[in-house]
Amino acid sequence: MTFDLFMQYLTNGISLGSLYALIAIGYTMVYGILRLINFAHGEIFTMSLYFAFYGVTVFSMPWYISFAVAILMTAALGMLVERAAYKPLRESPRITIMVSAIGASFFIQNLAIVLFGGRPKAFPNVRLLTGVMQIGAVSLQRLTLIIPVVTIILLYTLLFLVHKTKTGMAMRAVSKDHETARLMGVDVNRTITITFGIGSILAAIGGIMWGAKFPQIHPVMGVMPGLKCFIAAVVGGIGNITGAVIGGFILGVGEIMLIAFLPNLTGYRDAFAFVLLIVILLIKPTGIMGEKISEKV
Amino acid sequence: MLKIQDLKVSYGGIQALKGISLEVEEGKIVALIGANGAGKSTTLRSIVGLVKPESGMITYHGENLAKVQTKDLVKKGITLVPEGRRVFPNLTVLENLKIGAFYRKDEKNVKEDLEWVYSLFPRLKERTWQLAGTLSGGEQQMLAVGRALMSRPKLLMMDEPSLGLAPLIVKEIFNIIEEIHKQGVTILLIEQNANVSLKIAHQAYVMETGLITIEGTGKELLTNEEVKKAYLGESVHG
Amino acid sequence: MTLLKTDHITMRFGGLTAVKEFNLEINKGEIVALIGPNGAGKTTAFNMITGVYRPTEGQIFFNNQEITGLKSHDITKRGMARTFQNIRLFKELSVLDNVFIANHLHLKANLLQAVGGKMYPDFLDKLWQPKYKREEKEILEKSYMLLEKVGLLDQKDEKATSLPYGLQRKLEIARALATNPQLLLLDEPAAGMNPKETNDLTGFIRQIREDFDLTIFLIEHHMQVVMDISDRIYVLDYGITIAEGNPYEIQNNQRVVEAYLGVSEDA
Amino acid sequence: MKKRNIILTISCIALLALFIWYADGSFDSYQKRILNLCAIYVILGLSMNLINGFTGLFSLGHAGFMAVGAYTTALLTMTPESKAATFFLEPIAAPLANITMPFFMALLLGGLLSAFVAFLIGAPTLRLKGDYLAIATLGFSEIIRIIFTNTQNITNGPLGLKSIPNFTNLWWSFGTMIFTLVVMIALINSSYGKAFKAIREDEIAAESMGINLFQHKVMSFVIGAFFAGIGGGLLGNLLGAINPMMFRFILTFNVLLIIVLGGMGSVTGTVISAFVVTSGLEYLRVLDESINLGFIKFEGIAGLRMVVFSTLLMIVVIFFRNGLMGTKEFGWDKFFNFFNRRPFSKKGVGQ
Amino acid sequence: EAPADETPEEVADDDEVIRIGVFEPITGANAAGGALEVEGVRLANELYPEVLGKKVELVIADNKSDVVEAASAAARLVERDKVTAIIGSWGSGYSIAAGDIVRDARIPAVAASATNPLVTQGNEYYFRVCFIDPFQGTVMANYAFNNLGAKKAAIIQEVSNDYAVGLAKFFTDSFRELTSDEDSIIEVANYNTGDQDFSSQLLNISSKNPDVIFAPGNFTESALVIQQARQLGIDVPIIGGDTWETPEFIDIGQEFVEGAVFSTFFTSETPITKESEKFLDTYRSKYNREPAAVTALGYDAYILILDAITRANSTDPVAITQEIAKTQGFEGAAGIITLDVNGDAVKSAVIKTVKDGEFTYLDTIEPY
Ligand SMILES: Nc1ncnc2c1ncn2[C@@H]1O[C@H](COP(=O)(O)OP(=O)(O)OP(=O)(O)O)[C@@H](O)[C@H]1O
Ligand SMILES: Nc1ncnc2c1ncn2[C@@H]1O[C@H](COP(=O)(O)OP(=O)(O)OP(=O)(O)O)[C@@H](O)[C@H]1O
Ligand SMILES: [Mg+2]
Ligand SMILES: [Mg+2]
Repeated sequence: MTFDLFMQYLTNGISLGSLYALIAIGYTMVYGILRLINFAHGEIFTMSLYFAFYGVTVFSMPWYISFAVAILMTAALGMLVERAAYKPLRESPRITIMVSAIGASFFIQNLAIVLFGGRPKAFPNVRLLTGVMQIGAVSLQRLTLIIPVVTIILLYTLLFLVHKTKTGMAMRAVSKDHETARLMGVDVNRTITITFGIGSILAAIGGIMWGAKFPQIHPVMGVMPGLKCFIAAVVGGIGNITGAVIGGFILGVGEIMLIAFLPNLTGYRDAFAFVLLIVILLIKPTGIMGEKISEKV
Repeated sequence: MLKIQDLKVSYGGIQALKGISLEVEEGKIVALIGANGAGKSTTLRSIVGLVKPESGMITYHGENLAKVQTKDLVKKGITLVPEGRRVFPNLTVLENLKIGAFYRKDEKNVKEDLEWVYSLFPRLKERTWQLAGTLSGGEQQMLAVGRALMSRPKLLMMDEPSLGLAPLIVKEIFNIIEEIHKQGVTILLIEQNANVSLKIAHQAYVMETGLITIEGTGKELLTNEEVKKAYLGESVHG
Repeated sequence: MTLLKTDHITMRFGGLTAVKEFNLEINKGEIVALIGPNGAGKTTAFNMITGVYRPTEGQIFFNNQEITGLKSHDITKRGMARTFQNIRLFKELSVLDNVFIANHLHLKANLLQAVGGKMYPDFLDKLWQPKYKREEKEILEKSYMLLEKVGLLDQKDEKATSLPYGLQRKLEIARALATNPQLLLLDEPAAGMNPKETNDLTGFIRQIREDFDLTIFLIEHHMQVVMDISDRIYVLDYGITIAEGNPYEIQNNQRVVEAYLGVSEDA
Repeated sequence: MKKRNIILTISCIALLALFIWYADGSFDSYQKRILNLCAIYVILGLSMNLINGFTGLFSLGHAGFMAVGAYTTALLTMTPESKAATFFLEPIAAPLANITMPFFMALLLGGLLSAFVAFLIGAPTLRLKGDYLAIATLGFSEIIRIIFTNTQNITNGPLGLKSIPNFTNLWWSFGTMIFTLVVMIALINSSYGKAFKAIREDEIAAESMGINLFQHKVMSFVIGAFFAGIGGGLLGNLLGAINPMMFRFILTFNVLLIIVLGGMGSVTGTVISAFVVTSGLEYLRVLDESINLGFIKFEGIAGLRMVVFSTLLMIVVIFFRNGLMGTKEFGWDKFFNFFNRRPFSKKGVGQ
Repeated sequence: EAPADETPEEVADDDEVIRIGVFEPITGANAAGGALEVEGVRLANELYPEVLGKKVELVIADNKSDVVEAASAAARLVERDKVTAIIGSWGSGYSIAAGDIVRDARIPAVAASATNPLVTQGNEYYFRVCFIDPFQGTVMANYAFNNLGAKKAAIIQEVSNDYAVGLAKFFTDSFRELTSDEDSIIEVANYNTGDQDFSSQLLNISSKNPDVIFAPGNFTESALVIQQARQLGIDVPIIGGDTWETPEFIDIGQEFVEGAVFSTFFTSETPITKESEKFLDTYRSKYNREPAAVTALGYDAYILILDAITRANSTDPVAITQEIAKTQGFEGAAGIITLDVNGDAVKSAVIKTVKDGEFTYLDTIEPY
């Protein structure tokens, strides 16, 4: 393999990895606070793309306005899902909540089919983002540079939010004990709603970046990215925001490099995420950056 | 200050409280004692709205608490140190204390109170940055009390604060209770350690299987034959 | 004869040394107590001995066999049982099942025999009885006997969590006894009990020691209990053994008084 | 088992047999197919409930086990000719090409192979807990599917298998269902089953009571996988055609849904729920079709059925948090207690 | 339409109506394809609402893009709705799953666009109005070899899609034969349904310098494959199969799919038969756009069944089946249909390309 080719693989890997990372942050965020695998995250992600799509095509908004509106609407959708599917189940067994989460994900998926039809749509092309540049022998989209920057900025914003602000403290308290948090004067429902709002905003930003890079939308498109980004979050240590970013990069770069070095395994590419997941969990059962489960006896 | 009238509570089909009435006067220490499962914790949990009463009335300064959400009670000055400590395991000791003052906006006074709590429990100061989940039982209890104090309560309710504590610490806790009381905080205390709690209580109630069977001043109960036999044990010399 | 012996066991959590070079020796038939301030490392010591934690350093011997690092189920099989500081019953299961399950480790029937035995109709028992059914009957009888001992027979079909706290503690002890232990470890058995109940508990512990020929090792903060029933006492402070001796010696040990007991009125 | 209960149980089974005999003769093949599916979903539900509901292991690997069972059974029952015809892109690997065996043997082998795969998977993953276990098992199930997609000379890759002999009929599916039911009830009421429940309630306490956690978890996992494999085998031979896309996560979810709706840790709940969900989904098909009320005609809205289904699902989950039965069971003793107006006893089915 | 809980007897009594079942993926991953076919069937039903003086009613069943559901949906059509014939399904896998059911029930089924040979193989009740993958693969191999002068080809296929894998295989066989070079396929890369990043597969391919890339797969993935190839600077011709002919292929692929070449069933630019014109006129006036090939095929499946009913002069499914099997030179919208012994249509293939954002006719290839 030539150096140029290797660099091309690497840039592709980083570009894909940062996209995974971006979406994984949203997963981790919601999980960290609610201890809930938000299976609807992938669908919320999908809906953000539809919002952006209709903003540009039907309402003829400029792309930046349409994207901003889409992000806000997605946040609202996320909060709505939380109210409808999770809030009534606060004190229920985890598995019930999880089924409700999967149910919500199904609901959105099928609703999208009914509303938007099953046929794919082309995501609006924003030249500013998708233009191709040539650096040496490596060709890359502007997005390839933009996405990692956005990811890192969001990472630090969130770290600040969760660890340095009062809302963040409330979020972490709520994640362990609703009753006591209430006793301390924390508005548990509001905190959770905010968490979902933020998680959904992240999904939307990730979604729009995704759409710009892979310009097609259809109602079930969120499933695979959803699953992979969730895996990225687990690999990094679910609940840990930095971990999600690390996990995303490992997964993205790993997938690309696997194919680069072992071309015979292209058919197994999707299995890579799962194999990575299992290997990491076996070495470190709570993921790379995950908090150690030290149950005191 | 706090008045409970004919409170009934059920879990599933089982009635845990069968109609109790009690009163906490401002500035007093009131003790609630009784065997395991008598319904003491249930009483406190109904006051803060964590369980929904079947019937009965709880008023605080004349206001019906049934309409107040748990999260707003702390603003009214009611704080509960829950049974079993319930510290936030994933927050550091410092953050646990800070969350006690969650609703407060007076940053400066909060800082002062923090120092005060640290001076009451030097052990907590040593562990400022440790995650609360890894503290020992006793340390967690101190943290739970400290956290409650951070909200500057007017009415502090404690559910078995001495549970699992070393004798020295138990003594300390009771000293602290008296000290907090001196600062004008009204206290409603549940304790198994009937001896000590009755000693410091102005008013006391004995609960048995969901009913209040005996009430009186702390001194009265200390000398009450029934109480002695049932709760103070024979070999205890007070 | 030495039943349990630890040789310089140490437990570190990150930078914190919870227990440091703890040496313990318990003889058959003794009641030994472990006391010390909160956070001294008592529960941690229990956890190392029962295999919940693996000691960072040091060795543990039970019946002269090394058990360091064994899984806790293995240790239980060798005759050691415990209760927990925060009660850990099988919450949703009945009182009887809680005790029944503790017999599982001695079950000889394998999975197939058990399933087959369960399917075998009762009325054919006269002709031939599967091995598992015989075993199950023995286990049931033993469980009833244990429940009777701790006074829980009437509540045998109730859910474990529906019991009052004090009875839950007793159930936990009954469950531990069902594993046929030689050594029973009790972590703060009197916590949450009032003085009257505490008194009763002391009698109860003595009673089961006689009935089941037990050696007992316990953690307790109620000095009344500790001083009443212990043959010997170890005192930990910041993970370090600061004293060891009989109740009289301990009560009069200056270091212990300073670190733990305080100038006492009622001890 | 008590004599009375045995007699009652046997009479019930006899009644069921009578019903099947009647259904087999007079129901149309569509109705029979739904009944078959119901019985198969009972088997799948029970097997998953053993792992998730009774042992408390959060496993999402069912589709993988079913795939192993379905493919094994199918490949072992297909005739050499139909194999040759089906594998028209890449010929089937040598030893498999000519093996054909009776359905029973094939089904059993399917279950055993699935159990063996579970054993291999369980050894590493069962050390994980909670959501981590869930995602790892889901991962394994996906890996199995991806492997099946790529090993063309064994599974025929994405083309799948067709002309699988339709051995599955009401007798087979209901017979296996009864067998599974009886074994499960015996198992969960035995000492081993109680040990499983103890693990569900509190792992640390269970281990301290001398229960070898790992060994028992593997046991439960492997038994569950065995029955999942059998369920998969029955399904494959019912449909006559299978392909890897069938065994996606959604299949696991269908089964999960059944046990959650029925009640995690309730055998009776699973049985009821499997029937309700499977037939209910069929009834909802009406929604996709246009409805003609004579004077007014509604065009069917494609996909509405699934929207309504997911809404119903969420409503049920939200309003019956612990499922239909919780961890409760229906059994003869309870049945009689009810009629004698005595408080319910806590015994399991058929104890 | 009868509600589902009505008893089958009541439905059957109603003999003024002939029911034709349409089972298609209406929801799930393949909903797009299903929708296109249903469109064609509906259109045909509007144009030809009656046969033998009876009203023809369509019963549409969703197979949810799922094999288990496909079997149930087909069984339901057969047993509940008592349909006389069945159309469908998009996606060979679903059709295969329904195969046993229609055979056992002795009801004829006509697939519109399912191209996998297994659909009809060994099943005298299953037919199709399209050609099969071996033919299509050969057509494209010929095109690559003859028209493009390619000596080395690379393949990127949707490995979890039976259609793509089959097509790739037939292309490979044919191309090897044409080049008389066993190593003329220099690289085979796989991806899975739903994947969106293909960059590493494409880099692997480009590092081998092929003359042409054959990329059979679903149009959504294919559009992205081509887009990413172009963005990576790979400029060799990329060719594929019939699924590409959907408007979304161009919407998604934008300028990148310019010049992509594929085989398909039908072209609206040069109507083949009278029926084609009728179909095109109605379609254009109704939808105001160009129809997809599979829509025309859905249309053909319907009129073929109607024709067979007329020929049989009976509504007995077995008689209809026999008539369908005899179909010779039937004029459909998408060309002249002659069914071979397997029940597969032997018909010409059309080669199209994307030019200026439109599908443009290139050539017609007659059956070999
Ligand atoms: N969540 C619950 N569900 C069902 N029953 C409960 C629940 N909480 C408490 N109970 C029952 O209500 C009764 C009163 O319990 P409560 O906790 O108030 O007693 P207590 O006096 O605080 O006892 P303790 O000294 O053990 O803390 C007990 O019989 C207990 O079993
Ligand atoms: N899993 C753990 N991770 C980190 N630190 C731990 C862990 N378990 C215990 N510790 C620390 O070890 C020290 C000893 O704890 P331990 O629970 O043994 O105390 P104890 O003597 O039982 O106290 P108490 O009487 O309050 O129960 C404490 O400071 C505690 O914070
Ligand atoms: Mg209490
Ligand atoms: Mg302790």
